[in-house]
Amino acid sequence: MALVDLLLVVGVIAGVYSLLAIGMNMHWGDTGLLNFAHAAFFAVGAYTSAILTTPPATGDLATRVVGFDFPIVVGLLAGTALAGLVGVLIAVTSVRLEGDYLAMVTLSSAELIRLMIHNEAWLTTGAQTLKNIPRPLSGVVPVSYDIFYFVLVWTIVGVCYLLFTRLSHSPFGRVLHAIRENDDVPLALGKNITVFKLKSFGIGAAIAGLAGGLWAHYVYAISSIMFLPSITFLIWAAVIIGGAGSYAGAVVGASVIVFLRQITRFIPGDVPFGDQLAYIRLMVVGAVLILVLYYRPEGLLGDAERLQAGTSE
Amino acid sequence: MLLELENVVSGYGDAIIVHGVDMEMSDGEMVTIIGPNGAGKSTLLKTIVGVVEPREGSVVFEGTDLAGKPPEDIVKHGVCYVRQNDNIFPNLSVMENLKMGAWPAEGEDWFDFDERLEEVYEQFPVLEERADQRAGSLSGGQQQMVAMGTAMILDPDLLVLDEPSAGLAPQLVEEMFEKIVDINDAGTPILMVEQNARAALKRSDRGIVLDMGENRFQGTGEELLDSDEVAELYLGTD
Amino acid sequence: MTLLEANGLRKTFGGIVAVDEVSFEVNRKEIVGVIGPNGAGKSTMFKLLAGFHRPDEGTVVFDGEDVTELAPNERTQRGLVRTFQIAQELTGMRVMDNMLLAAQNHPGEKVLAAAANTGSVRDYESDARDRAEELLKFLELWDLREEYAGNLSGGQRKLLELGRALMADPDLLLLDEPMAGVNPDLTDRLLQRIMDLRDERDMTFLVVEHDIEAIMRISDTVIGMHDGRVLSKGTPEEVQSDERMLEAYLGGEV
Amino acid sequence: MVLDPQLVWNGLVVGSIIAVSALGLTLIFGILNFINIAYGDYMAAGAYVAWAVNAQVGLPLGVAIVAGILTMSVGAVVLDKIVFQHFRTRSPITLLIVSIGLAFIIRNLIRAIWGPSGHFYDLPMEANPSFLGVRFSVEQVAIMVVSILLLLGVYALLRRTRIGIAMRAASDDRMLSRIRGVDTEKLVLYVWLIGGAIAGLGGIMLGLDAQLRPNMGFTALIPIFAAVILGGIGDPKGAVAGGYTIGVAQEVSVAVIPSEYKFGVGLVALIVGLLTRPDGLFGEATR
Amino acid sequence: SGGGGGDGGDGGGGGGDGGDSILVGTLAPFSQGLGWVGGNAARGRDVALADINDAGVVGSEVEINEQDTETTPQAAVSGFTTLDQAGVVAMLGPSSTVMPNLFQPIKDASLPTLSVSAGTTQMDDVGGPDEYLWRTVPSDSIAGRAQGQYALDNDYTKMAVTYKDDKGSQSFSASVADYFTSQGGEQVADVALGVNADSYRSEIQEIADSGADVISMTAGTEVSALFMRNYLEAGLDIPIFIGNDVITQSFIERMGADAMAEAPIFGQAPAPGPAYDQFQQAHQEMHGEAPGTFSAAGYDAMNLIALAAQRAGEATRQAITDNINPVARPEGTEVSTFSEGKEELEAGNEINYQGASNPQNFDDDGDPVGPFSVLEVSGGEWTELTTFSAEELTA
Ligand SMILES: Nc1ncnc2c1ncn2[C@@H]1O[C@H](COP(=O)(O)OP(=O)(O)OP(=O)(O)O)[C@@H](O)[C@H]1O
Ligand SMILES: Nc1ncnc2c1ncn2[C@@H]1O[C@H](COP(=O)(O)OP(=O)(O)OP(=O)(O)O)[C@@H](O)[C@H]1O
Ligand SMILES: [Mg+2]
Ligand SMILES: [Mg+2]
Repeated sequence: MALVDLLLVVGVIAGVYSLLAIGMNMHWGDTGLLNFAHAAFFAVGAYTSAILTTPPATGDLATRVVGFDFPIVVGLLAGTALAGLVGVLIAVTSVRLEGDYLAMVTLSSAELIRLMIHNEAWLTTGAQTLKNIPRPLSGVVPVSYDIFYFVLVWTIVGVCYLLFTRLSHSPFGRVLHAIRENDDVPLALGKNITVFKLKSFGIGAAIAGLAGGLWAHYVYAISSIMFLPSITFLIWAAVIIGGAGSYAGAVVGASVIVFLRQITRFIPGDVPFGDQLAYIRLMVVGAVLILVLYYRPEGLLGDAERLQAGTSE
Repeated sequence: MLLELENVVSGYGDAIIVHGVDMEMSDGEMVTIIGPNGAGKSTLLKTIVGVVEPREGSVVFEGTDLAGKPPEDIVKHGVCYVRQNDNIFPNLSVMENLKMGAWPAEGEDWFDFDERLEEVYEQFPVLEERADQRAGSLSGGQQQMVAMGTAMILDPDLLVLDEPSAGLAPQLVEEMFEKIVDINDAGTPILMVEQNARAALKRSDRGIVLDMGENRFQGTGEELLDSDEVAELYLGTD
Repeated sequence: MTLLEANGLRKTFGGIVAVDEVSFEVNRKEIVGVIGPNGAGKSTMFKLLAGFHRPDEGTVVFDGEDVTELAPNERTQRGLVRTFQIAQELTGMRVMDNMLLAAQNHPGEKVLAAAANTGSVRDYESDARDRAEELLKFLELWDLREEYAGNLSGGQRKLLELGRALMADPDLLLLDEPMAGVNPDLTDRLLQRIMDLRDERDMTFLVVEHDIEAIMRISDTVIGMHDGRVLSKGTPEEVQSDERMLEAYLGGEV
Repeated sequence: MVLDPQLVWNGLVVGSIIAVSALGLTLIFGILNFINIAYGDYMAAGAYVAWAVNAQVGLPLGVAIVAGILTMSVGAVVLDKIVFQHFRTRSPITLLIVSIGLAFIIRNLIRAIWGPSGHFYDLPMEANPSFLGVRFSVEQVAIMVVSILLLLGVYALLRRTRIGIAMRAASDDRMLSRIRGVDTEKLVLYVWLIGGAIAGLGGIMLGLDAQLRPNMGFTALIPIFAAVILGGIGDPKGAVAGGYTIGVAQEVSVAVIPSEYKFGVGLVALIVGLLTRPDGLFGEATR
Repeated sequence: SGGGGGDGGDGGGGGGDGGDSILVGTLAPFSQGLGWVGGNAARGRDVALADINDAGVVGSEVEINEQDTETTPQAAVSGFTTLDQAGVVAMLGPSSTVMPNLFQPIKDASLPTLSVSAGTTQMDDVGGPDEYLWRTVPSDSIAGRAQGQYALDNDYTKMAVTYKDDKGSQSFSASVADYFTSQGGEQVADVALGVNADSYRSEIQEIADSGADVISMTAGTEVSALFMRNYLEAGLDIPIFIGNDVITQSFIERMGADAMAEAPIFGQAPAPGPAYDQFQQAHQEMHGEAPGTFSAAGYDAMNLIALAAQRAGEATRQAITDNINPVARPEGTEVSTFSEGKEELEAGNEINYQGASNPQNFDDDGDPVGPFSVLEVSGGEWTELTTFSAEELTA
């Protein structure tokens, strides 16, 4: 396997994370909503699509009685929609909460969803892995499958990037930005801020769901431990490193994080403390995160001027 | 000389707002700065009290150069400042706000909090009534009173006020100016920015007109009030 | 004739009665000044009218419709717009965007239309820009249009606050101390503008202001408040000469 | 259903640990205004230092506990100087991300030094005495007593002392408190000293009652945050009440719902609490 | 206990740098949930590696490229791809958590893989040369029977089953319970143990209240330790079975030998393979500690890879794949180290590798079947009470 193949696989992961970051950027960068439920939206998209496109499980420990064997497109679309819906449902209860409170409620909701996925085996296979998830057009594509999937994922990233950037610069985005800055003002100016927040939450969550579907159909099998809160934290890091408010930043931030983790895999085992390699790798990732934020407060592609506005006293 | 600014240049980020201001104040004086919105008045005050660091020049107060010192040090030199917006702690009670005003002096033997508190309450009785109310839930004018009370509680050597009368009812505006004059008469020098220019200049020893970050006119209060040019440009029709 | 009606409004916070039995009417094309000492309940009454607080008792009728149960944004959509006493600038948005935000019924605020960037969105947007330009020039903020609102001076923020409210093209504008901190020269021109808007655009104003001279100059009717109640109501001259008002508010001197 | 007293007691113990940890967190949260994800790892670090002194060096447990607390107290200040100080003027969310990075570093450092698997303090492993049908251990009683004392102390500190008022002022508006003459850097130092010590103590309690794991603090974070939020951010008495509520709810729930949903109970308590009492249990949240 | 991988410069190694050396991958959890597994397995592997590199495989040295799965499929996929790209000829390691994500990639890459820890029954019908997949630990479905049978033999009739709330433990517990109830026993409680809980007292209370006369508890080392602490505290006299994850010396040390001996605690583990004692000694010499769980499985996997290459005469993926079964299955001289095997092969004889963890006689799905023991602690050590033969368990 050549290096380019490795790059393709890592590229697919980066693409999926980019989609997650794009969704998160709509929440935080545009609307100022502290969403810590992203892993759950990712999971809902992945599980929905997986359940819809596989038959019920058979064999030992096969407790899943639900399964549909629908075409993959149906799964992806349904996963996207359901994740959006779950986003809206979580938001309905909690968007009126502020800042840290919203963060905690969303984080808790995400954990609840994960607990449910982990324990409702009839639907999700529970703690066991939901496996044999089909790959779209597998065996049909003329090029290597990784090339095909890489192009597929990045095309979707590209489309989403253009779409979300346009939304952000549109009058719709302007209202979201106003909510981010101070939601009393748009309220006084006739905007139904709750509806805007719900839309923002739903759209961002839907994209995370799409990312989940794309991921599930790439990795053959999913299990609940793939959707721990650490994914949410990672995406937060991606958005902040890339520069909150910038969709290009979200994509770059996600890619940087994925590639950074990959690069640390090449640290040779015979360095001093090689025994502790696994831990050192993760420490390096933590340190780089801090250093990037130190040297680029606004993130790689963020707007430094906006960050500074009104803060220099 | 109590306060001496020499060629003070300051601003935010890349923007220079105050372009080389010279200014003097002697002990006991009351000086008012007026000028259009955005002239740099607040910025100049912020520079004096250390909230904004001067790029150039010196700010000498009672013989010490304050330039570059942080605000928490400057207040210990006796310079108390009431800023234009957000000048109270909204989540603290009124009483706690007042206690914060006394921070640098509390525990010093020359300082008697209760006595000072009495004086503040005398001026702003509503503060006594609302002592335990969350300051953020007060009316706009009441908040302004909390801010003034907080700055006065220290009995400062120089009181720096950014638009103290903004948002006060006329009766209180009058009282506020009277009080400021009283404080001044009792020996506390006062440097303030006011949009209520006539009322302020009338009572001030001297006035300064700031425009585009430079001082355009200086003179006694009457001189400025009488100047046609100042009247036309900065005071509006009467 | 009657545009706004307040009927027996009452609002308490814990033990504090901020607004009590307040009733009055505002006619179309009228400028109504509200004066009263600090803490009289003016801003609270404003919030009741604009829907930022729910009254404990009483109703608000706007343009013949009972709006008491409506959210602030719904009132704004009906033409009842407020400003904030303490300017609420949108720090991280540019001055121009602050203004454009106020445009009402913008088709581009719908997700699908925004995504498609339809012709009607673009047309609406460019009209809005033209109006914003005119207002910003008037308020002397045009040169700052690309500045972030957080970088404005205190007075400039008040002006932007006013500009934004005007941009919403209200039938009734509730102004909470619009002149506080605005330099006298500009204040004069703002007052003139308010009168022009009434005359030319049939706008109605309810203005809280401590600048008594200004109030007297522009108001058709003045409401004097004290301790949460309406103490006096009438022409500027009547209110100005009302004994109780003099005592409570004007401090004898003017 | 009759509440099983044993389950309630179990819940009170877990609740005490959550409560103490939440107290330290709410203090730091209150003044520094950001969610410090590394807090859980401060707890773990404190617990491990105490373990090293106890089990590796062989000193008595009491000495080890003091050593763990002091190390984290000073450690929190040192980490502030090395890391957080450089981000003082940044937005809370940036600080949150920085703390994620720091958490990664600390947790993996613990693994590198003390290995990935767990440890117990050097305590005898035997059946606990029982009283009125409730089994309890001496450590558990100590944990409860300390948690209550700590609450009283911190409450008095914040409400009665001027330092406490200044802390709350600084959390409202840092620049304004500097204008009032408060040396906020010094204040921050105190907060880290106290908050770090409490974190260390919380971690040690957790280790005493349960076991030491490198991610022990991180996994305890969600209930701890839930307690802080449920109680109202910045309200120490709320944090403690929130801690007990969540602890008891979790443990008692085992009798009625499948135990795999035990964690969910605390989260549901949080969500319901927040939606019905957005200003915290006592309505005294500072934010 | 220490952390991860290779010793003395033979561990790790950058990608594909040796024309002379044979690159073998290790993809295992070195961090997060199952982080302890990777280190144990790698230490066992290194014991084999020392012997292999002394003797040389088809004239070359074996080098290791070690990748961490972080116990999550995400990281496992990029770790796998990294190994694939580096050009490893075989791979050992992955745990149940990530295996299903790798079935297809392993097949696509034709990369022979030997899991050293995945007991999950989800792998029962996957594996063998066509799928390039084996495991050196037996399936839970066989292991579970030993526990169930011993309980029945001792006249226990009401079993409470409790397990760490994750895939592997659940899989194991399910097979214990299935067997126990199929033979006439009754299951009276099914209690999942939250992975990161800080107390299992309430769960134990629930078990005690269920009227069970025996408990089967399956959980990794961390959860087991805390559960057993809470079990001991509670002073219950319901006998308990604990799983093979914790049948180690260090677990006894952690819980205290006396406490473990006094309480009615039974362990259940694969009976050590024929070569275990010799392996244990070598491990002790090399690492200064006794082997941990899955160390022997790591040792066996490494030996099997090297022997397969040796038999093929070349170290390619396909050659190794084709030769794993021939060197592992019966018929041929029994050998228990690489150097012995190499000698026999060079002498033109077929071999039958007898492992340290297990005889490693793979069935058609690449699973080993072997005997299981029930143990208890006495004299500070795990001591065998009885052993069920492979035949008894597969009957
Ligand atoms: N949210 C609140 N909680 C408690 N008290 C409040 C709240 N809002 C207003 N009040 C009280 O209600 C009274 C009326 O306040 P309001 O802001 O309406 O006064 P105002 O007339 O606008 O005064 P000003 O001219 O100073 O702005 C004041 O005593 C104030 O302290
Ligand atoms: N934090 C800041 N960052 C960047 N620019 C700022 C900041 N604060 C003020 N400015 C700019 O500096 C200029 C002067 O502001 P300043 O607040 O000193 O004006 P001012 O004279 O006090 O006006 P006003 O009477 O309206 O309060 C303004 O053009 C403003 O836009
Ligand atoms: Mg100003
Ligand atoms: Mg008001």
